[in-house]
Amino acid sequence: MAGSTPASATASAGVPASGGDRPRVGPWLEAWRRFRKHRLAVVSAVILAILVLGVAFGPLIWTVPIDEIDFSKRLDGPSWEHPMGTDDLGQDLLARILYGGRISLAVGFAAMFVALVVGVLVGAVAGMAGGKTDAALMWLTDLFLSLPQLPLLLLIIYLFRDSLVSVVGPEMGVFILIVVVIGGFNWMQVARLVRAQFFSLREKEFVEAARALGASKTRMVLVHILPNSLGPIIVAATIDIAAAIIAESTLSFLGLGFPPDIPTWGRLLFDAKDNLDFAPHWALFPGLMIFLTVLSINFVGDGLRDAFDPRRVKS
Amino acid sequence: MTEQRLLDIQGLKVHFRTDDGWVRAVDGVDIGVDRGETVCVVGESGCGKTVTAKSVLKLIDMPPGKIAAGKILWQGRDIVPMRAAEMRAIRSKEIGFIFQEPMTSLNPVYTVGYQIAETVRQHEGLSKRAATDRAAEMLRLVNIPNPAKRVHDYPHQFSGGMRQRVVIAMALACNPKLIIADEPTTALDVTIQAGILDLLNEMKERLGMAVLLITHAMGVVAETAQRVVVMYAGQVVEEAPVAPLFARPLHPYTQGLIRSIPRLDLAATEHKRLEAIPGAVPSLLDPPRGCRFAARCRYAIPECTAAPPPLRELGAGHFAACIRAEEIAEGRAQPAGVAA
Amino acid sequence: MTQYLIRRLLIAIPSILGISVILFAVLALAPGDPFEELATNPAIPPEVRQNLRASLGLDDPIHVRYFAWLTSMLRGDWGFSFVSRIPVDDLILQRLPTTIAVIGASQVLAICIAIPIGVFAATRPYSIFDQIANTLAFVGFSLPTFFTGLLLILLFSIHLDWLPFVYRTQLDSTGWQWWWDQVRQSIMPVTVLGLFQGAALVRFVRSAVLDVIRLDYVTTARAKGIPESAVTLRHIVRNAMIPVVTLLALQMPAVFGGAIVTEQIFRVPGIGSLLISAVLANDTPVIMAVTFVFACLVILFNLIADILYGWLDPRISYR
Amino acid sequence: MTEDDLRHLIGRVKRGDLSRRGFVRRMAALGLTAPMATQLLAVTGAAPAAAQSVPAYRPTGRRGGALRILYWQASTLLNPHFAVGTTNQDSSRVFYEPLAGWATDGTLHPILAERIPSVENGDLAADGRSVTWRLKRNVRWHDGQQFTADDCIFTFEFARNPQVGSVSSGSYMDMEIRKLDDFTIRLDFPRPTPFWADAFVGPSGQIIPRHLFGNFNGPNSRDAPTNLRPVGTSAYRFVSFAPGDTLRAEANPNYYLEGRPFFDTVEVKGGGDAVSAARAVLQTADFDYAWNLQVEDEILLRLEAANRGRVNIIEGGNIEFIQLNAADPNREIDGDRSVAAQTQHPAFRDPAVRQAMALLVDRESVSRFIYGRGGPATPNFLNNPPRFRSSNLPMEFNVARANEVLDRAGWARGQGGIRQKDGVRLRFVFQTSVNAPRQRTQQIIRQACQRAGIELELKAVTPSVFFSSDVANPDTFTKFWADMQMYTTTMSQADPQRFMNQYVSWEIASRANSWQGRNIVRWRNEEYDRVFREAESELDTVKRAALFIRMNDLICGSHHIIPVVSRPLVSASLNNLRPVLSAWDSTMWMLSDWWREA
Repeated sequence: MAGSTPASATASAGVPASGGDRPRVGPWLEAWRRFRKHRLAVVSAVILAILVLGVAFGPLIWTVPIDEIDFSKRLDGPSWEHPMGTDDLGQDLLARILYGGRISLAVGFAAMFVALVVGVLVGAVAGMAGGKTDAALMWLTDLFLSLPQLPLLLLIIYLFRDSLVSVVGPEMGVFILIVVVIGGFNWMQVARLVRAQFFSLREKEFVEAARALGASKTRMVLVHILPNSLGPIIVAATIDIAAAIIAESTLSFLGLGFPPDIPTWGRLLFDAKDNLDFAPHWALFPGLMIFLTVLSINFVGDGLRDAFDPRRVKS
Repeated sequence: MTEQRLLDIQGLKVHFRTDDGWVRAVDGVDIGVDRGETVCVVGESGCGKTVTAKSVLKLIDMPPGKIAAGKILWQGRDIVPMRAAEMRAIRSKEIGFIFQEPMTSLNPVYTVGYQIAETVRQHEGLSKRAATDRAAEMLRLVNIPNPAKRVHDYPHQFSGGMRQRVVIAMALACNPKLIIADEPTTALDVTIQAGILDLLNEMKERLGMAVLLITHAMGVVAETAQRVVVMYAGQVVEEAPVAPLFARPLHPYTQGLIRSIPRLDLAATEHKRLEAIPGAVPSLLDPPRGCRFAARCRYAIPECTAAPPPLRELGAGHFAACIRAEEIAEGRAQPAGVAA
Repeated sequence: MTQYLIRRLLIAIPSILGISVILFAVLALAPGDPFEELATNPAIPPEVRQNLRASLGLDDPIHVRYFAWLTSMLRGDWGFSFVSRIPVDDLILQRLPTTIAVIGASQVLAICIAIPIGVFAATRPYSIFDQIANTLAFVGFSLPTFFTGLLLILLFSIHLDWLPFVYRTQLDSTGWQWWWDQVRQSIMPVTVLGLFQGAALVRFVRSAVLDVIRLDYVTTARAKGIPESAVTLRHIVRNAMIPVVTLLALQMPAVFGGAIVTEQIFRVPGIGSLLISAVLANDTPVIMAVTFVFACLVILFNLIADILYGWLDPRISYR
Repeated sequence: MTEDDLRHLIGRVKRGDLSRRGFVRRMAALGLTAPMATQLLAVTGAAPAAAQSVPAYRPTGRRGGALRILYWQASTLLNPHFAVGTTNQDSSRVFYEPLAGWATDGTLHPILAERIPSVENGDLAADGRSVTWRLKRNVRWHDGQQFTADDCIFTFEFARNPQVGSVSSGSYMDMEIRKLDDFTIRLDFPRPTPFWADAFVGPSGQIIPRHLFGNFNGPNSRDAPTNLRPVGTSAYRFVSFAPGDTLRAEANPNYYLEGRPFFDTVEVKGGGDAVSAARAVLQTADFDYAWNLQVEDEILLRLEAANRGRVNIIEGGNIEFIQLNAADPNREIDGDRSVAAQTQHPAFRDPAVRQAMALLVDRESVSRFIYGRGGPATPNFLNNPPRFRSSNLPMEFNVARANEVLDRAGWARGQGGIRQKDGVRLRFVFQTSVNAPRQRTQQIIRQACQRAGIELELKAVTPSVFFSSDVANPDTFTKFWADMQMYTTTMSQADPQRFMNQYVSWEIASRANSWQGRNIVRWRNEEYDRVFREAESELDTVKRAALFIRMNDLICGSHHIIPVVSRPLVSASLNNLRPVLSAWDSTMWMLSDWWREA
């Protein structure tokens, strides 16, 4: 019976199959090309860039002080002098939104970063180690999942606020505190995701091949497994940012967040909620800011996931 | 067309839209299958054989794929313009399909019996009980031991070979007139492969159906085919009954294929290195003009690249798409080294 | 199967204990005092506050309080709320029906929206419908619930005056009228919560279906000649539901606690708002009991998720 | 305002050329509460018997229907003597009744009592050392039992019993009770007590049934089942109660006042926030009455525009004021800060700084733009105008004068524009509880201070933490570990004796008394202590009133206390609802007389 060696007699003489003139394209360039195809993601990336730049450099251009109380101009609608109107103390909303935006965005990204680092660490260790450590780490994750956020928020802010404030000043102190607290409560989903990815990728041939080639455990993780699980991590990251920004506004809802005179978007929205029917501009602009930021981050995340996930071929 | 001809693919062109433009996977293919006949379509992976097979039952995703031209006549009726309802009456009822990957072709969450019964109930409206009995009957037919019990088992409880038998049972459940088998044995190891091929032949004898077998293993072709179609880069380059094809291959590509089969029947002394066909399959984005094999053909001459060589009948039912076929056959054509 | 269940429950006990220890330490260290209101009223002499705290054991060392709480917990006596002196389990049972009604309905609404839209969008990838569904999903979970809640109140309760926006547990009407009042007053909280959860779910269902849609057995099913709708329902959706159902089960506890903001705006007396008022009043027994219930819910739903996974996917065997 | 000025005024009321209302208003200007003023008149025999201080009950609409009341704090307990906070007091008051209540003009109104004791009808001893209460004879408990003097005696013992730990024990201290007959009791006081109407009167005077609480008069008092299923004597009977959510009551068919109650059922719903409570009444009319609306007046005015309901403003004794810490919050001495004994606040030590701070409180803007009708600016409650209601407003907002005062005192502008002098910088932590109007007031004061070279760091603490008495918590207002703080002190007690002891030196809060001391501002003044001691033992009530006015003068003059706005009770009710409200008693004090126009 004739052997079953495939009859394809192509002598793979080194030249990759698809001929043609395309230059060798590195994975990042490839990802960027696919990302460009996702129109909405590109538009959102632009919006995000505008928001971040606006918030970073806005206060330099729009130099109206953020807490100038002027009772004659209370609750004015948008006008040339105050493009986004004023609040009930006559303070200029555009200046406050730009100033507050810096903090809200920083909180969002920093909290997401904290959640990612912790999540990936826990997930990777659990994924690679398996057995006892895996069970222990997963027990810890379940534990954190079932803890109610609020009492812990109260305690942590109460325990550390004074010591931190004396060291780095009120605004920065509370900032670190909130980032750690929000970050500390959002890593569980990422950890679970990374662990699931590790379990599925660990069995794949290319990882075994790397092990066969003598790759050390860390090298396997960093070079082979992590890049492959980039897709879901990015998606989790984008949802984390959204959750962090919304969590910051809920903290203001309870008066736990930044000191009352620091106008983060969450705080502005909370202060304005009672005047929604009389002075809608006061609530709509911060609400719009939160919405635009979170929306664009999510679309960028969606685009990145398609870009980094070759399997999801876009027809 | 004669009553005998079941399936007649005429000038089929199937193109796929990609970021870089249209890939012309199948670019003008004519294949015919008569009642009770076994036709093998052979060629390297990427030559369009699987796409051709899947197009018969419209199993390719459209978009991104589309049938650009040509007809697929099933007992005289053209399938291409058929709408979903008419297609459904043909799928598994008239033409059964056997897939390549047994490990993933069965739905993991349903029992084997349920999946076979599903086809029967769809086409013959049997009750649940009757359909399951038929399924058990089919399992016995494909030599799966203790079918009455196994019918309630799940796919993951079967080995690769057994699963392929289930797929075959599923394809034959409604007693179709034609079976298209897309490389049914590639994913299996050698010993199981033989069993599956024997089963296929046995089924052919017993149920009198025709088989269109897609493979890239010349050994399988020699074993089962009555007539062979050789495809290269989306086109048919040679078609002939199995014996003359192996005895006197006319197209240089077919000759290359046959020469690359390791021969056990030669004496140890006559062994020489296996020959490989140099070069690579051309891009199907903008295929070269003229004969697509010219770049790798040892007998290539400038005329080859002038116009696409027609499929000429050079013997009883033996066609080849090579303008120098006769010269090569009589040994007059000198191998002019590999054309630029 | 039962052997597996027992083993899982045995593992659950240490984690519940672990949670209770951490929680108790947290609460003992946390600031706040159940008798805050007394402090402002100068008429109330300070000794009263002192012996009140002493009578409830607030000033004993932490570990003494913990073991007292644990032993009484095991005996089934969940203790009295410091503030309202009502047995804690009655308090929770009183609030459970409202929570299940409102939160449960919003979760059902979320599922009823997410699954059809998710599947429909996935089966037509990158079509107009898919783009719209995707964008609406993003919009859904980008808006904080208290913002959407207020907008709804402004629109439906104040301008159009169709719906009451204060949720009243005991309605005085009976029979059909009761049902109609109950529906009218739950529409808004359920919609706000349902849309928010539904939005995140749509994206998840869509990606789960996209993963399944390209697998071989779907083509096999099509090759069998069964109608496209049957292929989608019987084969694609059935398999895509495995990750979706597990996620739903894992998310349930968060749904109970997560609706705090909505319960606050619409005054729905659910478990979430009970926890918030207990935390703000530092009412330790209630906080411990509610979080204890949450911990059990998390573990219970994890177990349910695994069982569902096993039931849905025959490949999983209970070793 | 000396003693003889007082006697002169009382004489004019007796002669009738000064109305009772005018007298009460003048007393309020001196920091004396309306009830205190009417008591003064009663004791000196200048008050006519029970003046008609409560609107007549003449319902026009058809009786019946449901009364729906909304609280943005939910009640959690229905025993008046364990009532933690006004919400629980009000909820218990739906079912229980005291012998008498305070009408909004400060006069006593009989409820379970036959009549109001007074010198004329002989029930009140001339020397103010005993008072006799005659009870109504036709009163029944909701479960049919007869209401007798024994219930009053039991309530008296129950409230005083330290093991019970009742919050109203303060009202029943240092007095004795004797049962004259089944429907008469007499209270004997060791010393002449001008303010005898404290026991059995108002929110802390609610009488509980002996036959139900009988065997719970001890440490198990909190486990009495009746705590959650009250049986009282009021116009409405208990139906159901879900703590932290809804309380429901129904009309009491055999209530002792005929023609009452008007409604079939009463529902009190709790939870949510103040603004949506206002909306639920003023805009959507889902509820008939919304309690204690701490909402910016701007919003209330707009809500009222829907003219489905109106806002009720009732003058009261509560006042929102700022305290300047007399001790130093930043020096830690063995675990304690703001230690009055050893430290003085480096900046507030200097009277010029305190005066400047007082000048920087823009009371007008806070009142007009934030509290509005809910907070009229009052420089006068604790401040002492030389004669009653004199013209020159002692407190005015003037940044320029503040800068002048600071410059003169040598506080030069240092680095960053902040004034400093021999190493002390005018940089203060200003804390208050989380509450929208308060946060706005903080921001207004912060901006004014910035203009005068003083920097304020604002801090907002969750109410349950700020007002807690938990020793481990650094953020409580009794610890006052900050430079400045602002909150509302409630003046529920008509007698200022207990109220004014917030500034005596022996009451200074410190670690020793686990910060329970009432002198939170850590202010010490020998003369104030001396005058306070005098007032305690002063027999002559008019002389005693003059002493209190002197105390006002001392504490206000020091600027350690800067009053911002007085806080009347703000509530909302539908146009056709006729509630009977009083600032000096619980919201539900006359629930029996509430009715709805057709």
